[in-house]
Amino acid sequence: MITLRYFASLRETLGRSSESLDIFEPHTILSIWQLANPDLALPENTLTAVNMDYVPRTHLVHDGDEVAFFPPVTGG
Amino acid sequence: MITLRYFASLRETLGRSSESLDIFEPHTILSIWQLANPDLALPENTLTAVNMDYVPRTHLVHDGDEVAFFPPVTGG
Amino acid sequence: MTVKICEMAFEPFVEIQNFQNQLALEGKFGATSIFIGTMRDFNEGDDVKAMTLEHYDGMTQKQLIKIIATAKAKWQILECLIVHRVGDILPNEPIVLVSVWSAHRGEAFDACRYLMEELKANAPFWKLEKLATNETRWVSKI
Amino acid sequence: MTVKICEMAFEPFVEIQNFQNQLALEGKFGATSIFIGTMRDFNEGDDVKAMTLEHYDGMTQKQLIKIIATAKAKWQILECLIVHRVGDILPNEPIVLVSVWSAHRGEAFDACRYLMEELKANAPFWKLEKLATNETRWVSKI
Repeated sequence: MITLRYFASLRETLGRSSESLDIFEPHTILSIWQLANPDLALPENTLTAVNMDYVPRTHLVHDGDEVAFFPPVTGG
Repeated sequence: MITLRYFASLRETLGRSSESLDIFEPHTILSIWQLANPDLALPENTLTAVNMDYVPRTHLVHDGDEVAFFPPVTGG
Repeated sequence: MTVKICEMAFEPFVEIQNFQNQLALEGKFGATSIFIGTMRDFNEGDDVKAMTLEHYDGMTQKQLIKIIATAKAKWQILECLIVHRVGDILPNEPIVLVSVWSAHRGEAFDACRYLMEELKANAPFWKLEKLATNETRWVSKI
Repeated sequence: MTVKICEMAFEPFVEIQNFQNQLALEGKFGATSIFIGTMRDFNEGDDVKAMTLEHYDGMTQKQLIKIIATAKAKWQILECLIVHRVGDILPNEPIVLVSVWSAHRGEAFDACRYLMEELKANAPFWKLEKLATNETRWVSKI
């Protein structure tokens, strides 16, 4: 099982902040998005993290990972 | 009459912090130094100010001016 | 090297003073460079009356610690403190504090600026502004 | 825009907080960049136990005001405060404080650093160090 998390405007767009997904083999970040959100293309400027580190969309996600999707950050 | 002021290590070398000098025509800074300190060449790295603004050694000093000589500054 | 995430308003000068008091670096630091970001009551031409700062708890801390480690590898830093506010914020309240202690000023200045720029680029915070008109909008990257 | 020369030890964070409290800039500043220079107990490989800071009273203030005017012409600064200590100083005591308030961080950072570098280059202060050996020496320009 992997955990998906969504933040800020993306969380609002999707109407949820987290969910779980069972995967039976490694998937890329992009493939995980498509499994979880089949009706919405991953927005171009979305940042992606696995286990709280930034990763590219081609990164392979394994069982147990926490995968996060969020818009550009605006702290400080 | 002009006022001469000396600071920091230059003040210590000369053994005085200020003095007065009567001048009857404009003199350059360098000429003022030579009038006041005939036995000592103006040290190369000395900074010079007239009325609390930095000026070059060729600057003309007039009656009533305050002329200062000091080593490189080390504040902050 | 300390990272704090605050859900309530904080007093930046009290934070710095308290942190400095327990450092045991008396006589060792010659330079302290500090940046404080404060909420304005205007942004991009509009009046703003409040803001909510969302963050990715856990990733925020992990990214800030990583940024500090990179700064320590680049400059001789004795200590640093980062405090960042989250939750509901009003104009004139501090949002972020970055403070760096070092022996010499060049390193303190450079490291403080680096930490602040990296924080803005990489730490997962998002600002939701509430305008004077009561509309809300997510701040977008400048 | 305030310049203060202090003959007694000062508390930098109290100075900044008090100055900021009377600014009437609530909601207008988004960025504060601060530098504090503190006396170390070592310099150029030697232990230092005290220092005397001499200055050219009057010219100091005139030069600092001139430096601030130049910074104001270069960057959009809302306010700035410069405090500099003179007289007898002990390790761990603050020597100089420069603080700049502006709407945006780039200007605050740039102006604060500029003020500090110009102060070091042009303000007529001289440091006389007293070493652990009781020798005294004038600090020379690095």
